Amino acid sequence: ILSIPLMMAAFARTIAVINELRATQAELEAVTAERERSRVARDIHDILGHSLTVITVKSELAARLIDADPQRARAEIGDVETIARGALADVRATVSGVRGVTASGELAAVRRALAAAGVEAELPSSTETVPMEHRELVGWVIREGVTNVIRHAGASHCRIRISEQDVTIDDDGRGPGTHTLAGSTSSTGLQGLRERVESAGGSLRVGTGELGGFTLTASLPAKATLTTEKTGAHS
Amino acid sequence: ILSIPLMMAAFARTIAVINELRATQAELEAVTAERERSRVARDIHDILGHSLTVITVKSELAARLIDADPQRARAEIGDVETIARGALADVRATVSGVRGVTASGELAAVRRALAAAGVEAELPSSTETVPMEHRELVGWVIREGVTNVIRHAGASHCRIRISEQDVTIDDDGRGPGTHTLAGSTSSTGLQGLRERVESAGGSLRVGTGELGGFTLTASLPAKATLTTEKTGAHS
Amino acid sequence: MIRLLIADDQALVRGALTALLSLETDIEVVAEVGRGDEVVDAARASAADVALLDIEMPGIDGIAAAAELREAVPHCRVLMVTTFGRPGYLVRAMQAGASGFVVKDTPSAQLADAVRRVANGFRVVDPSLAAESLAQGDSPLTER
Ligand SMILES: Nc1ncnc2c1ncn2[C@@H]1O[C@H](COP(=O)(O)OP(=O)(O)OP(=O)(O)O)[C@@H](O)[C@H]1O
Ligand SMILES: Nc1ncnc2c1ncn2[C@@H]1O[C@H](COP(=O)(O)OP(=O)(O)OP(=O)(O)O)[C@@H](O)[C@H]1O
Ligand SMILES: [Mg+2]
Ligand SMILES: [Mg+2]
Ligand SMILES: [Mg+2]
Repeated sequence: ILSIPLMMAAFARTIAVINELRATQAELEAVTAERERSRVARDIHDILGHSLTVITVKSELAARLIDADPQRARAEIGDVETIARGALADVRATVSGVRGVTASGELAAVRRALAAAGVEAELPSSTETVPMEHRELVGWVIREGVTNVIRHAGASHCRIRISEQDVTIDDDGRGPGTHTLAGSTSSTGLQGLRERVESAGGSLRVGTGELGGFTLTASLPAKATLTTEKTGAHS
Repeated sequence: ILSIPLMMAAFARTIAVINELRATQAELEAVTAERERSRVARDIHDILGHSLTVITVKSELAARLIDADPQRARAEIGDVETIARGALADVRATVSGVRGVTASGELAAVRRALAAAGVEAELPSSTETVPMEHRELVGWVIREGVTNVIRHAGASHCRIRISEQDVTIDDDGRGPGTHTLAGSTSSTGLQGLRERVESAGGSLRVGTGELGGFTLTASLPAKATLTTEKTGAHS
Repeated sequence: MIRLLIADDQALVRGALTALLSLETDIEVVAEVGRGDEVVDAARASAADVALLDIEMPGIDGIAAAAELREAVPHCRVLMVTTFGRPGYLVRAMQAGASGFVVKDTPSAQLADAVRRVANGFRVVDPSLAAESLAQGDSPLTER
């Protein structure tokens, strides 16, 4: 009832489909490689571009100040060293397959995640003001805070602010419910984060924030700060 | 003469093949992405890890010299600025996929770096014995090997020897620890280098060397003996 | 004396650029801001002649700030600075009315020179940024 020609046509079709898929595979491979390359590049660029820029301008400033204000020059050089060490840690975290948690790495990751979730992001451009010993902790805060914004907030805007003393994550979503932190047994994110922050000597607060939604602030124990103000050479 | 069941089987087979190809496609995509990610990451590590290490060493040195020898401090901080700007250029180049590593370029760079770190250097005066096709690879070996000497060895002397078949970097520092290459998650330098060398057909060895410290040898694949086309201008 | 406004959200860079450019005898930094949406008010209040604008900033980005500034305070010229040139930045900045575009790590002597040239009504485009921008497929700048 079915003819041999029809049968042949069916097999021919199989082969055509296979060849087609093979061809698109090569193409796919190239596209994937390219996409991944630009993704990594974008991360690296976000993470290191800022640090290297600060190193460049601060070292130039230090050189100019050596005679006029050796004290300030020394401070700038000290900053350069601190920032370079932090950047080195960032390079290692980015490179190692088991991706370590760092403030800068998480910042790059949540930038992508928020974009993918269609949430407008207002993020600091860099994390080098965070003292070295708090970078991992700040990374955890960013990771958990933004994961929650994406999962629970129903927000259209998310803002992260980082200073030497604290990190705050705000959104414009539905805000904390009555049950938040009351300890649903399946909710361990914020509890775990609180323990982490407190064991580092800091504290964690949640509540309703300036943007009308949820706010999460981790305060960090104080530490020496980097030089941000302008030169005192003339004063 | 051909039955409908047979016909059906043929179609079923088509669909099975297509599904199979789809599945391997997803896998292929993941593998490709991963491979590309580690390739870019390795480049970044090698390029920036080195620059950032030199920056930390030089800025520390500059801070110490500021009172005793402001002239020298200025020179060091000037180097920091130059290196940071170069590293930014490297990041830009990596992002756009262009970069150049050469044995001679790295040799010059590590000479400066070792001097800044106060490590006596015993370096070959040139790299022209290295076959052209291995010059980039030798550049990577020198870069990672010397970066490690500066960072880990606590050495006062570092020696590099280059022949047509291998490159060896020796130091008189503390030598390999029990953990070396045991795979600390944050150590990717030697692992990445090994992959690079092996994928070029060579091999990498580390251990305790003639100078009493760490030794690193990369053996290069012998040049094909039946060379039909000669690239080099020399013998 | 050229009155300069510096807008960059990265406080460490802003502070160092301010200190560096203040060392120039003919440049005075009259305002510093860390957000794009504070640029116009600060430029007006400080009567700035030139605004040095970073691109990626909270509030509005530097390119949008440049457009607002050219509209609201036409006398103030714009020099864009950026860490890297992403596709489209250069062309969009020029369309927004910027007079110059350079990388942020430009040596300070050259940066000061760029500020002077922009203040005097010239255009300044970093050749490496122009090249990068071209490599990424932007159409070349049309000079008009
Ligand atoms: N940004 C937010 N907006 C609204 N509700 C939030 C937000 N962040 C947290 N919540 C509420 O607080 C609860 C506790 O958060 P928590 O992170 O501890 O747990 P979880 O996210 O539910 O689970 P997990 O253990 O996977 O983190 C959430 O279930 C949610 O109801
Ligand atoms: N010249 C050396 N002297 C002493 N120990 C060394 C030397 N070179 C390497 N090591 C040891 O081997 C380990 C692995 O080196 P590897 O280059 O893989 O990683 P790393 O330098 O620690 O980090 P990175 O990933 O930035 O290179 C080092 O952590 C160090 O303990
Ligand atoms: Mg959670
Ligand atoms: Mg190493
Ligand atoms: Mg910025």
